[in-house]
Order: sequence, then structure tokens, then C-alpha cells
Amino acid sequence: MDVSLVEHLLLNIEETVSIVLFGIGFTILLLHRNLIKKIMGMNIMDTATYLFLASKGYITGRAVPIVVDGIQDVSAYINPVPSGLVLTGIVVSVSTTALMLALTIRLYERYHSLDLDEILILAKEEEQT
Amino acid sequence: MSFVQNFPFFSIILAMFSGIVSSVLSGKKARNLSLAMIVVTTALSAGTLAFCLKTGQSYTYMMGHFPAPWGNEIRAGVLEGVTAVLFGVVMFLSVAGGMTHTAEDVEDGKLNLFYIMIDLMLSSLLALVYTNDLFTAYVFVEINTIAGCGLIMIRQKGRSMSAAIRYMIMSQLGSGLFLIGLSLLYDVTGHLLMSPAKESVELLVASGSYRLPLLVIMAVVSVGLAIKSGLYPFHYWIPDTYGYATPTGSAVLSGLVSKGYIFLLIKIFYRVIGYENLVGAQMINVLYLFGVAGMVMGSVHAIQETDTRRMIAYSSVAQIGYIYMGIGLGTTAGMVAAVFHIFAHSATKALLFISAVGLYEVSGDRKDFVSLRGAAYRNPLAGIGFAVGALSMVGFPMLSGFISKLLFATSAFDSPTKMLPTLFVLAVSTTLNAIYFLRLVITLYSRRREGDKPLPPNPVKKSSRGLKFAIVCFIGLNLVLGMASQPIVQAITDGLAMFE
Amino acid sequence: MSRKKDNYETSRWRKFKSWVDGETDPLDHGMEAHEAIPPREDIYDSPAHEKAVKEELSRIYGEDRKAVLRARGIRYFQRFYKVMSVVLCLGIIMVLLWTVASLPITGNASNPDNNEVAARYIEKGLQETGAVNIVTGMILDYRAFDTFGESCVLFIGSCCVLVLLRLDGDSKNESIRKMIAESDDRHFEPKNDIILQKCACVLVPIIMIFGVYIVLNGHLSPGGGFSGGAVLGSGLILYLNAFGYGKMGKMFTEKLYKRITLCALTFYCLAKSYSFFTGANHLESKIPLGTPGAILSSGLILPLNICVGLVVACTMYAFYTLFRKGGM
Amino acid sequence: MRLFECILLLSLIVCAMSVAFTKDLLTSIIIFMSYSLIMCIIWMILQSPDLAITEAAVGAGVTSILFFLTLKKIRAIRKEDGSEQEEG
Repeated sequence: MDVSLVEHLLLNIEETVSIVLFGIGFTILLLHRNLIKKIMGMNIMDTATYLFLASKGYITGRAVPIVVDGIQDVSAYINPVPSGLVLTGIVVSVSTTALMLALTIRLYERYHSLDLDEILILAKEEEQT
Repeated sequence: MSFVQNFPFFSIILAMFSGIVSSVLSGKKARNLSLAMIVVTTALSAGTLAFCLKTGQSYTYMMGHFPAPWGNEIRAGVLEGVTAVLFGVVMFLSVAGGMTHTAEDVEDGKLNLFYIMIDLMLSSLLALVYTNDLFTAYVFVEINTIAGCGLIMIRQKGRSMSAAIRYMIMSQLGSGLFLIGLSLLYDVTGHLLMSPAKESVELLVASGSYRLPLLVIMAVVSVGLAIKSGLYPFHYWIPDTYGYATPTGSAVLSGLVSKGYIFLLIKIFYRVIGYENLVGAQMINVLYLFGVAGMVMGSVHAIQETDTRRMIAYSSVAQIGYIYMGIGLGTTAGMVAAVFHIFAHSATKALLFISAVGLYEVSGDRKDFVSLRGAAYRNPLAGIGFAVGALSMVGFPMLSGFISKLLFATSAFDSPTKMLPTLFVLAVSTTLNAIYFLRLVITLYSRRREGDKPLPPNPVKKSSRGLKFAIVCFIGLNLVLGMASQPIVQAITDGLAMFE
Repeated sequence: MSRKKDNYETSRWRKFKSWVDGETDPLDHGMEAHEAIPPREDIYDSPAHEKAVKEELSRIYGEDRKAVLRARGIRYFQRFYKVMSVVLCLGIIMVLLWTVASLPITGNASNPDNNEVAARYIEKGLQETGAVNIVTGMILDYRAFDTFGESCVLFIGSCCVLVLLRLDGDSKNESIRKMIAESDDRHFEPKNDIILQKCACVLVPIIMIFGVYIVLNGHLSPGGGFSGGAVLGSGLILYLNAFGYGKMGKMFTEKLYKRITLCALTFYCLAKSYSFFTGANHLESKIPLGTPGAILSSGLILPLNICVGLVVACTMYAFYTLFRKGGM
Repeated sequence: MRLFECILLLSLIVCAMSVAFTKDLLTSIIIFMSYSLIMCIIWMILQSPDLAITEAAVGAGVTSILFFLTLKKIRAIRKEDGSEQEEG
């Protein structure tokens, strides 16, 4: 059936929203100079990718992939693979966030600034003196 | 299922296990464990290589009780064996070469944490080389990124921490794009393992459906891994990262980490998208253009640098441009040249960084040209090592750089449209390389002038045994890659043939 | 003779020779502004802060007219740089949205990814792994190598935070930072806050029981090592906040943290290597799967869940203490 | 249920945009916490409770605690060196 572009986007509402969130996270990560904002942007970007991945496995009208009183028929449950992958992904983004926050604290202790470009300029000057 | 076939699995698990165990050991014990583990892992990889050469084809190894599309699997072949052996050798020599400086730079309470990162980086590199599953590749790409960031920031100086956070931000951009590419591929093909994914990609290409998503997958995955390996327009984090890490850290980061991502990209090109579909798409030319731009602009930036470590870092931007230009040529000869240049560059770059350490030691730990003048007379072995590395980079016969430039030139003849630009850019980039590398060699071997700033009066430090051993072995490795290159090139061609 | 001498100083050869000796940089003037500001052609780095750039330029050049001209040029280049980045991001979003428009529609059963891979997980998942929760069965048995890499990501993340924030107090500047961290901690934490302590007395046991329930029932109900460990970790954090480091130190010290992480990860590594080795060499693994639905069922999955739960709980608690005071 | 999901997805975008445009760090962290909470509910609607509990405990719980701690640490350092320059 030939579905127009916008209608198709509305049918895949989860993927569209996750791509828009990916774009917002990507822009925050690129354009904001404050380090904590950048880390939040990175988190938004990661969760958006996981939303994109997990909405692939969703099948309307099917239940959670936990075997309930012996029913093991494929048409009863959704696809378990994406939720397994996203479970791994969430813990990856937690450890990356913790690492970057620790770096932010150490950089603020030394340069008293959260602005990445100011830190780079101060670091360059500090090395020249 | 002969016992030798377990070796790739053993090497990955052993590297990870020694990383976990050295969390409770003291600094020195952790270092010895790490060195011993790297030796054993290289021996295991050599065993795998021998087995694959004997049988002449690659084999897949089921991780767990369930066959391919359900459980994970790793796949070992001739090309994976050669890469694993070379990565092990370069890692061992870099760790041995930078031992004393690591002990000075890192507080002794945290020295074992440094060796945890070295172990886990080796295990993630081996996993990237051997894996046959895309999401496992993503998890080990993340381990590689965090370990690399740890290697940069372990000096805890202002400059290295700001370099580390910039490296993390750029790598997270790359990982985000790579993960979006993975999810698109999973959605369109339904498989995450490379071989079944390839069959469904073949079906899709044949039936002509989902043409746009396949193109976007190729673009996003290539751009994501190009950002992580520092290809030209995304190279901005490289000079600070390689310039301000510990000597071992910068040797490992420049020699091995970016090569792991490029190897993964080649594997995805061959095993998931299929080489003929790739050549058909326009993505190859985009990589070619980025590579060519990197070759020229990397050297131009290197000429303007006054700090020698940043200059070497910019030269590795140019060399990564070479590799992507080789991939972008679109011919199998071009791919063979690119893979050989991965080996040649990791050996030469690690030699340059390690021997540069020997030169800085004797010139008052200052890195600019004036204070380095005559350093080669004060530390002759480091001087020779740097000269050999510089000549190999410029393409002096008998050294590895010459062979890779030769391979690039001959492979350029196969693709008629790209022949002229390739040869022209090869010539320009080699002359630019010659300018800034030979300039530094001339400075090293020219006498000190009376007008120069006096060196700090600290006694001329004798470079440690590990540093001397590492420089000699790296020179040997370069000579082996240079002179005995025929068997290696043959192994690469066979490996690429059985790569599908 | 003299004419040749004095134009030698300004001659190109003299400049080249001094450049080879490393004294002067031929492109010195042109590149100076270039050095201070990230170069233009790199589109992926965030643009310089307006204020910092102006202040930086004025300080380096003073009122030199050429510098003012270049400063204005730099500002245009900065604004162009910012616009270029936004355009690039919008371009990426448009391309991805266009791709989403041609992807299969979410939710219908005939999507390409509901193929035989997912079918086998659902149909034979219970028999082969013994886990009622198919997702946990898939994570800890079918695709166990990913989850093994996963716990190593968490382990190396905690190592990096240890490198950055742990204060051993031995080297000189380290001990100064340790004193500052100590004084910060005492100054900001309300000690012996009765309300918090009373709430903690009620809440902490419930949180701990809930966390243990999630870890132990990982293969029966949703949850498992990661989420259960995080709940346990937050319980420990609440207890630390209510009763302070003294009481917590009696129960949970740095040495205990290292030992737990080592034992849990070693057991995880050995158990998984055993199952990989037996699987690859087609040996029969002698681990009973037990009756589905019972707690002690599904072979290795329960002990693995416990190990992952312990590692995650200790790591989350270690993150909190390292961020707050740089030590347990 | 579909309408409820669309409302939640819309509020996700609103949260992400407001994180981008708020000036004060503390409010953006709190908005980021609510972003994780909404994401957690969406996982429930997409029939994957494993993700919901992990996102709640690991994502919303620990990440937000770490963000608050970083902010407290930075405010402590700024108050201690008394610089009155208001950091954005």
C-alpha cells in the first residue's frame, strides 16, 4: 500500500521521535560549551538510540516476553532481542557518563571553568608559562 | 575441533582475566603480569595464525552452546592471525619501552590501574579483530574508547585531562552514529551476526527494496568509525591526545587503537555489506576524498608545528589518510595496500613515539626544536631509532614505509579513474613528509650552537634497558616489514580472499 | 659585496635556513590567530566562546590595527562556524528522518526482524536456558559474550573514576586536595539529621529486600543483575547519607570493595569461560537446568545474576563515595 | 493507550528542548531526571519491563545522583574560592 511520507512517519511515531531526540542530543553535544550540558546531550543521544532500537522489537497486541503458564507460541510475545541489547547499552552509557563527570570535576578543580573552549585556552597558556 | 582452534577465545579471556586480577596487585606485580600476559597472548595468536595457514581457510568458533544466528561467535582466519600477532608485538614493545616513564608519570598507588587499562585495551583489540557479531563489536568499541581515555588522563596533568575529555566527546559522537547504523541494519535485515546479515543484504540488493536505508547504513557506519579513527575532517582531537599522553599511552593509542576501528570497518565492508555492493555505492569515493584531503592537510599542519610530539601526531593524521585512500581506491590491491599500511604505520609510529622519549630525556624534557639540537649525539640509540622511523615514514627503501608506498602506487594503476590523482597526491604527500621529518632529523644531528639556551644541568640520564630493548626491536620489526614483506603481503591477500 | 650581505638577511634562503634550524616559523604571523582558535575547516568541534575569544585576542595583540581587523574576521568565522554546525546537524536529522520514512512500520508482525532468531528464543528459550524470563535467558546464555563485555565496561569505567578521583594522600598536592575534600564533605553534609535517619531506618531495609528480590528473581520476573545491583547500590547510598561514613566504614571498606569486585568478576569470567569452552568443543556441560519457575532453576543464570548484582552495587556505591569525598 | 504514548513522546521532546535552552544547571538536571522517568514509562508501554526497571534504577537513579554530586562539588569549589562570577 502506498503510504505518503508524512503518514509513514506518523505510523512509525517512536522512530521519528527517537531520531528527533537523537538530533537534539547531537546538537547539544556539539554546540553547547558547558561541559555538563554536553554530557546531558550525550545521554539524550544514547537514550534516543536505545528508543529507536527497542521500538523495533515491539509488536502490537503481544505480551511481555516472559513465559506465562507454559504458552511458548511465537505469536504471543514480542521480539526479545532488542530489549536484551538495550539493557547492555544503558549500562554502557552510565559508565561513560560517570567517567566524563569525574573529568569535569577535575577540570573544574584546576581551571575553575566549565566552558570547554576557555579550559583549552587556559591549558595552552599554562603550558607556555 | 582441534585444541588450537580455542586459542583466539583463550587470548581474549586471558587478557580480560589478567585485567581483573591486577586490580588487587601492586604496581610492579601488575606490570609483570601484564607483560607476561601480552607475551602469552601473542604466542596464542601466532598459534592461530599457523593453524589457519596450514588449513588455508578461516573457521568460526561458537561462543556457547548455540550455533551462529542464535549465539555469539568469533571467526579466526589468516588476516586476523597476522593482525593479532602484530598488535601483540607492538603492544609489548610499547609497554616495555615506556615502563620507566609510566612509573614516573603515574602515582605509584594508581600504577596498577594503568596496567588494567593496558590489559583490557589488548583484550578489546583482539575481540574487535576476531568478532563476527556487530553488537559485540559495539560493546568492545566502548571498552576500547574508555581504556583509551584512561590512558590519556592517567598523567592527571591539566593538558592531558582536557585532551581526554575532548577525546571522549568526539568518540561518543562516533559511537552514537555507529549505534544508529547498527539499529538501522538490525531493523532492515533482522540479523546482528555478520554472515546471516550479509545474506539478507544480498537479498535486499537483489530485490532492490530498502535501497535508501542500506546507503544510509553504509554512510553512518563509515562516518562513525572514521570519527573514532581520526580521519581528516574529524581529526581535531588527535594532536592533543597523542601529544600529552604517557609515552606508552601515545604509542598504543596512535599505533593500535585507531587501527582497531579501521580493521572493524574493513570487516564490515567485506562481511556485512559485501565488497561489490560497496564498490557500486558512492561511499567509496567519499572515503577516497577524505583520505586524500587527510594526506595533504595532515602534513601541512605537521609542518607548522613547533612541538615535536604534536608534529608526530599530525603526521599520523596524514598516515590514516593514506589508509582510507587505499580503502577508497575500490580495488582489492588497494585494500591489500591499506592493510599493509596499517601494519607498517603502527610499527613506525610506535617507534617514533618511543624513541622521541629517549631524545626528550637527554634534552631536559623540552620538546621544541632548539633544545633537541644535537640530541642524537647525547643519546645515539634513540637518535638512530628516530632516524629509522622518520626514513621509513618518508619511504626510504628497505623500510616498511617504502613497501606500503610501492603497494599504493601499483594498486593505483588498477583503478583507471583514480590513478592520476592518487599518484599526484602520493608524490605531494611524500615530499611534505620528507620536509618536516628530515628537518627534525637534521636538527637532531646538527651540532649545538653557542647561542642556544643552555640545557638544564641535570645529569644526562641513561635511557632505561626497556627503552633500548624496545627501540632495537622496533627497528628490527621495521626492517622485517620492509625487506621480508613478500610473505606478509601474500598472507594479507589470502586473508582478504577468505574474508567473506 | 655589502649589498649582497644585507639583502641576505631578508632573503628567502636565510628564512628557510632559520626555519630548518627551528628558530622562526615561516607562517608565523598568519598562523598565530589560527593557533589560538580551533581551525575553521574542522566542522565537528564546538565554536569558541565569544567573550573568551575577544578577551583572548585583545590580551595577545593589544590595540594593533591588524589584530583588530583579524579579530573581526575571527568573529565572522565563529558565527559562520556555528551556523555550519547547526546546518550539519539538521542535515543528519533530515537524512535519518527520510530513512525512517522508508523503514518497515513498527508493530506489525511481518517485520524483517521477527525472523527465526527471535522465534527460537521464544519457542525453545525455556527448555534450553531454563529461564522463564526470555530476555534474561538471552542475555546470560545465548548472547553471554556481550554481557561479559558489558560488565568489563562497568569495571573499566570504575577504574577510570578511581584514577581521577581517589585521593591516596601520599603525594604532596594529593594530601592538600584530600584535606579540601574532607572539609567540603563535613561542611556540606548535615550530620545526624534525625528526620533522615528515621526515614532511612524505615526505607533502607525495604530497598535492600527489593534489590535482593530483583537480583534473585532475575530469571523469573523482569530485572536481573544490573537493575537489582543499582537498587542495592542506591540503598547503600541512602544509608551512607543518613548515618555518615563512620557507621558505614564498619560495614563497607575499600578493601571489601576490591575483594567483592575481584571475586564476583573472577567467578563470572570462569563460569562463562567454562560454558563457552564446553559449547565450542561440543562437550556436554554438567550444569543442571532445574525445574522452570523454581528459584534454583536455569543453571548458571542465577549465580551470574548474583555476581553481576554485587559488581553493579559496589560500583554504584564506589561512584558515589569517590564523587563525594574521593575515598570510601 | 496509543494517544497516551504519543503524549509521552511529545513530552520527551519538550524535555529535551528545555534541557537545551535552560540557563541554570540545576533546573536542567531536574528536567533531565524527568526525561529519564518519562523514558522509563515508555519502556513499559513498549512491553519491555526489563528496560523500564533498569532505566529507572540505573538511568534515572544513579545518573541523576552523579549529576547532583558534580554540581554540589562545583558549587563547593566556587563558594570556596569566592569568585562571584555567576557560572551559567
